[in-house]
Amino acid sequence: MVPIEYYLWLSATLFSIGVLGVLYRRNAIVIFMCIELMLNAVNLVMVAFSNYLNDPAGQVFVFFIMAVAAAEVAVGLAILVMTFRNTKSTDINMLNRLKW
Amino acid sequence: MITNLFYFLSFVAVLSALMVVFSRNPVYSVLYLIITFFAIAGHYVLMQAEFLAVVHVIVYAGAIMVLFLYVIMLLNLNRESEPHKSNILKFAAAICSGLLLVVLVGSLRGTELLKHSEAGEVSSTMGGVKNLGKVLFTDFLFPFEIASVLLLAAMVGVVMLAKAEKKTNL
Amino acid sequence: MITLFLILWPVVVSLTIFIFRPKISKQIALLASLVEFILSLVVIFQFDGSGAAAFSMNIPWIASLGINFHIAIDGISLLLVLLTTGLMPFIILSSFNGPRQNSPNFYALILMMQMALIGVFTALDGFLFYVFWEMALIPIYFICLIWGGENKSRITLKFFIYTLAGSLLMLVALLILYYKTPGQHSFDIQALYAAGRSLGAAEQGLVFWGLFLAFAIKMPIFPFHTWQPDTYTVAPVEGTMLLSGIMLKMGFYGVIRWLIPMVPLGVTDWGFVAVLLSVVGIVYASALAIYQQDFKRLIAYASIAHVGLMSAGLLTLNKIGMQGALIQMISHGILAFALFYICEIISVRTNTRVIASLGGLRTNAPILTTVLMIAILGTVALPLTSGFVGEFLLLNSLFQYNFIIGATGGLTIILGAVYCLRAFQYMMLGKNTTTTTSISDLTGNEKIVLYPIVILIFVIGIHPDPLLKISEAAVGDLLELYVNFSAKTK
Amino acid sequence: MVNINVLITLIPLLPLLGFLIIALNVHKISHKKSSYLACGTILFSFILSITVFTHLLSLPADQRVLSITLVSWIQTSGFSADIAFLIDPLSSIMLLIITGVGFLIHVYSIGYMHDDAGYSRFFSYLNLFVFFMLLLVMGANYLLMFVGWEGVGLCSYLLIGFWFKNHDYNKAANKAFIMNRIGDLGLLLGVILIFINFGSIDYQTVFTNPSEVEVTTLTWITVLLFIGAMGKSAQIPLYTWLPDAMAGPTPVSALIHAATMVTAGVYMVARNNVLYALSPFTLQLILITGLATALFAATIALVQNDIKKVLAYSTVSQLGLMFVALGLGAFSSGIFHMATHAFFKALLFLGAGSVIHALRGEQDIRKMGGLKKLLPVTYITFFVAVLAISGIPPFAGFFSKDEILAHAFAYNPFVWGVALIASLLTVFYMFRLFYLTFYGTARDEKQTMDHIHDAPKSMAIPLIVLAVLSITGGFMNTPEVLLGSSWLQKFLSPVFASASGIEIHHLSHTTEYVLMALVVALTLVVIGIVYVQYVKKGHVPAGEGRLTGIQKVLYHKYYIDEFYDIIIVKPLFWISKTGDTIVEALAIDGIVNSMGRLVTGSSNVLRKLQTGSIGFYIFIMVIGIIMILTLTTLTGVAGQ
Amino acid sequence: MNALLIVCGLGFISLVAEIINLKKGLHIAIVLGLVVAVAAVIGDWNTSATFFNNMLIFDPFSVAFTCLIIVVGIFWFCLTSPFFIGESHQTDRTALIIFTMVGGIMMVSFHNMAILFLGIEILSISLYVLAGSHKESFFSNEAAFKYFIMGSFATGFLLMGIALVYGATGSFDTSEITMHIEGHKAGLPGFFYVGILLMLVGLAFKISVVPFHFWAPDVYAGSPTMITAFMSTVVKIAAVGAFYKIFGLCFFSVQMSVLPIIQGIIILTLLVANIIAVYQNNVKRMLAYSSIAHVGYMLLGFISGSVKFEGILFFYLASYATTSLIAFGILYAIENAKGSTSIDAVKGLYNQNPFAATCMTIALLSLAGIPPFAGFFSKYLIFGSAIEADHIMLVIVAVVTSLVGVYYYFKPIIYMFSPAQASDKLYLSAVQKAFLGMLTAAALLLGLLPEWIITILS
Repeated sequence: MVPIEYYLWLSATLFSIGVLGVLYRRNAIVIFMCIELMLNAVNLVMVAFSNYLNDPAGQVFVFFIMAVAAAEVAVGLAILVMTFRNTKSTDINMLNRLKW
Repeated sequence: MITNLFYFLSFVAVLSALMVVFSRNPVYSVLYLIITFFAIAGHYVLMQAEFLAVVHVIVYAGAIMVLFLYVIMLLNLNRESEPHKSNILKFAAAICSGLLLVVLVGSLRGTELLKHSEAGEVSSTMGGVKNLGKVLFTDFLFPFEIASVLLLAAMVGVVMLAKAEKKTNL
Repeated sequence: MITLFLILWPVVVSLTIFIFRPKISKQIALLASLVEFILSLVVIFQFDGSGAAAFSMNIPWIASLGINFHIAIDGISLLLVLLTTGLMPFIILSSFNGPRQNSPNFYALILMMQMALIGVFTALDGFLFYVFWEMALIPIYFICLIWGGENKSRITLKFFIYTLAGSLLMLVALLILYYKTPGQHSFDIQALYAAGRSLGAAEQGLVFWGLFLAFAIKMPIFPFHTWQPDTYTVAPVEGTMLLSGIMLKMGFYGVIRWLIPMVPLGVTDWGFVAVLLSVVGIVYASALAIYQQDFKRLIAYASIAHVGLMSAGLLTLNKIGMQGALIQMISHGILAFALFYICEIISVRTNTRVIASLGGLRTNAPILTTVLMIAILGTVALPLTSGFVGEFLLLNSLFQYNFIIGATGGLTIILGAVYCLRAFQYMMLGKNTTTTTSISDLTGNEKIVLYPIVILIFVIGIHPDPLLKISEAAVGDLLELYVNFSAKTK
Repeated sequence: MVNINVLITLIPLLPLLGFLIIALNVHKISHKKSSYLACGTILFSFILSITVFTHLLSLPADQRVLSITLVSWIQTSGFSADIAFLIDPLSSIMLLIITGVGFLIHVYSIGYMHDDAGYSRFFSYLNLFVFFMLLLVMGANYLLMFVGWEGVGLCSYLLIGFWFKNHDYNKAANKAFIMNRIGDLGLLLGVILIFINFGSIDYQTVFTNPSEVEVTTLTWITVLLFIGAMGKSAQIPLYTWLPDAMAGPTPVSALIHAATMVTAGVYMVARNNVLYALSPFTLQLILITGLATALFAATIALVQNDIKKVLAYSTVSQLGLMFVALGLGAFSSGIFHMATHAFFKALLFLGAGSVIHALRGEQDIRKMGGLKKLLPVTYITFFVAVLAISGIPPFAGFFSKDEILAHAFAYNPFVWGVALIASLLTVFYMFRLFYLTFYGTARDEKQTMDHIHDAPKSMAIPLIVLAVLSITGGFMNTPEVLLGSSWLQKFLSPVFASASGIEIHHLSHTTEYVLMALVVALTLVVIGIVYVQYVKKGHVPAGEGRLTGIQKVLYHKYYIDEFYDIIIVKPLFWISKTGDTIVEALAIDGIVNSMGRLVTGSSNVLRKLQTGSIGFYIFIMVIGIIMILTLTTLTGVAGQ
Repeated sequence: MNALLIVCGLGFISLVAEIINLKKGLHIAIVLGLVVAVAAVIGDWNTSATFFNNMLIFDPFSVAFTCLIIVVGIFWFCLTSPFFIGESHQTDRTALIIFTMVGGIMMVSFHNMAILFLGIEILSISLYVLAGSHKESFFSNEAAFKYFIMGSFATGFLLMGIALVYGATGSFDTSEITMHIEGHKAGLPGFFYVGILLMLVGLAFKISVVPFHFWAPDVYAGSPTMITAFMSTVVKIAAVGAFYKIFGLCFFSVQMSVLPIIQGIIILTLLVANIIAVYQNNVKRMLAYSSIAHVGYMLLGFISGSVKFEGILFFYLASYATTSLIAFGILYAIENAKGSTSIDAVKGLYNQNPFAATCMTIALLSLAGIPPFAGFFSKYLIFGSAIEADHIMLVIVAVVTSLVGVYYYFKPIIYMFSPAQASDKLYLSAVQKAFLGMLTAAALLLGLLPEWIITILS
């Protein structure tokens, strides 16, 4: 039996890598992916707890997260496409006309 | 055995996650992310959440990542076109996320205080289809239904945004 | 009931004017203010002269927070209500030939202002008082903003924020007291008095400063006065009249009604500092007034000096001083009105208020000159004018309070003459200058406004007794409250 | 028999009425009407004053006090002041002088002002002045006296600046008012101090038990009151306004700045003799001030060339002499000199006015001369006045001045010496003035001299009446040594009776005779010198540029005006300017404004945080999260 | 409960309307439908019940907030007809707005973390799209883009928080969580607190407080004006309601662990938002900062822990929503007429349309907290409860920042009353006028007679 801490640490690591990606990259697509990675880290924690507590609710919650993730990705990519039409770029730092 | 498997899967997951971040080409990132997802699915299996593992693979690897690839191809982004952030920013990003990791790990204490009473005898059927289905359609019926609103909204939104407009009407 | 009517009547008329925008809005406004004045006269005739609050009305407003719509009139209130209702017709009348005569908004705002002022002077509930206090700020702000002169937006905004800063401090202080009221918290004045008195000296000191700063900014007392000259200068003349004639009296009223009985220990501990500031203000403002080039600005500084004397006299906590301050408020209101109005008349005719570019007005405008002279004499507190009675009583109390402070405050008598007469000399006397050769004397309308004022200046100066009688009992009661408390704590 | 109270009330009311009627119709009323109205009211007041005076005389000496209360004026919280009048010997004498001399000067003004544009205005002011002056002397309490006190100051201001188109005149008016105000502040504070200590401001209450109050306090009170007197009666250091006040029309100088208003200080000190008697320090102060002023002003007068300026400094000097008397405790002597001075100084001014009138406004004595023949009435009356002021017996000045000198000698020969010098100087400059004006050759432009004519009837009659008074006035208090009865002193004695605390020194008759003779002899010597200098040698004072040494200093009045300018006026304006441009703008308002600038400035800095870059936003967010987690973990808030 | 379903149904109806071509009456139908929903909410008044196996709870708080959301929604719809009518995607936009409201209602009536999460997501996803609904506008694109990236990033933290809390308490049900906390006061694992803090971060993002506010000004400024209005009213009500339900009710007993953090957040929020707002020359952007600042005030009330806080919060949100709807409504009209929301576009408004200027002035005065308008009373209640709790320092900060607030709220007022060409008229439709008038009256009445609203939740 793997101790629950290990899973927590693993997902903390994955979560942090996701955050790293968001901070590190400028390509919007990669950033979306990193956010997915963060959500997956959450999923891992959920499942781990669910398993540990012997409670299916956690796993059910993961379904919702997945649904949301899918919806988000769809919307996000749509926004990306829309923006790309205007700016011809996926660089997040190109979008800085709204400021101050 | 299980522990070793855990280590292996964790290693794969972390490594490929890092590769997602550090790959110059978005397509590679997608592929590495898929590997990460598979590793995570492996973890689910380890935790007897087989059904979830399957759904995970289908949804993430099958649907979401395909969508990513599709958009990358659509926008023709499969080049290393990304401008570089300055090294200082990269360094700062690394420091920040490292700190976050340290803080998270450091503060994730006290697992011994969990209500561990029933644990130890984890039922293998808990993560099964039947069990999950029961919970999903009884306790979580409303969220399940309302998720349709979410998807509908997303769908409507995506159509609205992504559709190319013929005329300027704003 | 009549108190409520006093408050509501201007609102009703104001809204009517604002919404229906009649062509004769100025006449309506004048009529309304006259009706209001008559109402206040009715109050006077029914007033029994005792110290107790009469004409009261107390209905729950926000019951869950212990806030009541509690209004009443006692002698002190009555004087100020009378000042408000009495001055208002003149202010409205003075605008009749001016550039604002066709603006319904203007009259609506003025009447709104009147409502708030009367509210301030009659409220006996801390929250209600605060609300009226703030409400008075809005109309005057807009009057200054819309019809003001050069740089108006910056200056009026400064004025607004400055005074609001004080008000917020007051709100905080009132809230602190409110939460000290026993049982179901209440904003009723008696409950707040009790709460204030139950505090220790240090806390009372804090509350004192919270309240006093609000009042000091409104009056304004040195060194919180710097909004005032700018605002007076930039505001349209009616606004200036409202500000200096009536509005600054809110500060004094606050001190009398809300500060002294509420935190007696605070007043005992810190009163000296406040008096000192006031007296410094007298000398400082008088000195600065000498240098002013703009006549309106000069009057503004003069006003600060007079205000300093009034507040110093008030805070001596001496019956004579309080009475003096009250009568001086009335007198100052009248005189400020007259001075600002004459200033306006001159500036409209010559297109300038700069003293140096005027001169020789007396040749063509002897009546104007005479009226200005009388107003100036009132301002420098010549006996038999209204300014003297108050100033004498105030100096009297100040002198009793502290010999040196009294003597310093007395410098106003000398310095006042210096700046007033200098200005008078260079504006009215001497030979005509190019700007003043073709000036005309007072017109009929202006005479209608100024003659009663002149008469009032003398009447109050010669026979101030009726006014003094009105407030005497109330002031006595109030001071007794204070004295009894300080005696007990000692 | 009309109630005496009504008569008393009418005395001040009539001039007020005259003022109101003229003032309210100042543009409509004809010159004739206004002058008749003005003179008529004063005349009537004068008659009433006489009636009241005789009434007073008819009473026994110790009951010669009439006090009436008209209405209550200010009444609040333990403080009360009524409009009430007090008629006693002192005020009745004052009444007579004010209304009498006032009437004469009114009449004189008819001629003097006849072609002035502000004719009616002038008379209204004069009437107002008389009203306030009457109030001053009749008031039964300090506050009412203060009303009159300030009121006459106002009228003085109005009349000095009567010709308002001339800015120098206006400045003089302002100066007079403001200097008076300095004194007034002292007086007001004194009054307040009286109220604080006595609980009342009624004369009668205060004078009943003055000794209950500590001497220190009494000294404060009396000093403060005396400061008021300094201002009004032009004593050092507040005298500089009086010479400048000559900017007003000459009748004004005669009435206000010679006969009545400036003597208010004397009256006030005399009125408070009870208090002064209890504070020797103040008496010393008064004495020294009076002496200094008398000598100082006399020296300045020696070299002045403006006819009215000479008279003005002479007035200051004479007032100084009156204060010497008061300081010596010889209150009645002070009042006596005040009365005689009112006659002859008014006469001098009116005479000077007549000269000026004849010379169409010329006031410089260097341009006069040789008027003896041309202006006979003026010449004779003026000569009488000069003799009177010089103390030639039996003219009025002789008696009053002699009385003071006698008291001074009895007190201290040194004091006497100084006073004597002052009065000899007076003789010198008066005769200098007299000779330069009326003797020698005519020095004015020929054109003026050709059209010269003596005073018209309205001006001549007052001159003559005053001349008669100047001759006979001294007999109201002929000292016993000269076989008189000291009537005035006796008449006033009830008023000053309670001041008996001061020891009045008496001289033996022999000493008095010697002194008188000495004084008269010295006076004659001085006259001789002046005669030789200005008539025999025909000396005419040099122009300003050629003066040297002491003369220059004297001509420039010891540079006192310049001195005040440097130590008071300039600093005041400097303070005002600095206050406005530096303290107010930079410090007080500066702090307020810099708070505003701080907000807008920091706004401009802070808004740069909103860079628009998502990367940066997320960075901050993550840092925020790390901070939150770290802080909570470290502080252990979330600990177990 | 029924209201939620009705609103859901309205969303579907508007989608169906596209198919069967009923666009014309759609707007009115939606408004009527919402009115019915309000009626349904009022039917639930003073009841308290949970639904769907404790997924939803409709207690007075939820009912009141639901009601507020729908009522504000109705006004919003009435003020924005030009935004829909004659535009392409009319039905899509309508549906998305309705779905946003659905999400909002879920956020104020959840009884389970799943509902909270789904509610937030429904609301957010719809908003991402709405923010970008001016597809050709670069600003709109940017707004949507920023909102999306930052929003989903914050969602990650929220979810992590929920997961950790779940792990520590073993449940998603709020009352079970509360009970578990109560039962294990001494021994809650450290990661539970991490969970709470991460949830705090996630929700702080939604209510946009410093330092998680950066998206707000940009998104508010970039989005179509009426969407901004929607964000600052309906969305804000929902987010603040959710925040309160989580930290005020669910985590009530461990509130102490987050209070210091929230205090810091309040100070930062009040200072930063108010101060930056001073320099804004775009009214819309200024209002964005203002809305951030107002959340700061609400949080100040929150940490004061007054027993009446629910009522205070409700009053605050009601008055804030009322006034900002007025402001945005007029701003929207100005934008339509002049194509800009910069402060120069406001110039001379009084000459161009006195009615609009009067309403706008009252709205701004109310936002600045000047009596007798609603905003004053809400600020007063906040200050009052803060003083009662002895947070004097915070009150002083709040006082100072409200003064700063006056500075920037008055800037548009000054511009409105400065002279300009009267030829540049601004027209408002009768409906707009009517509803603006009603809102203005409400802003005044709320200030004069606040009793009813405050006590509604006690």
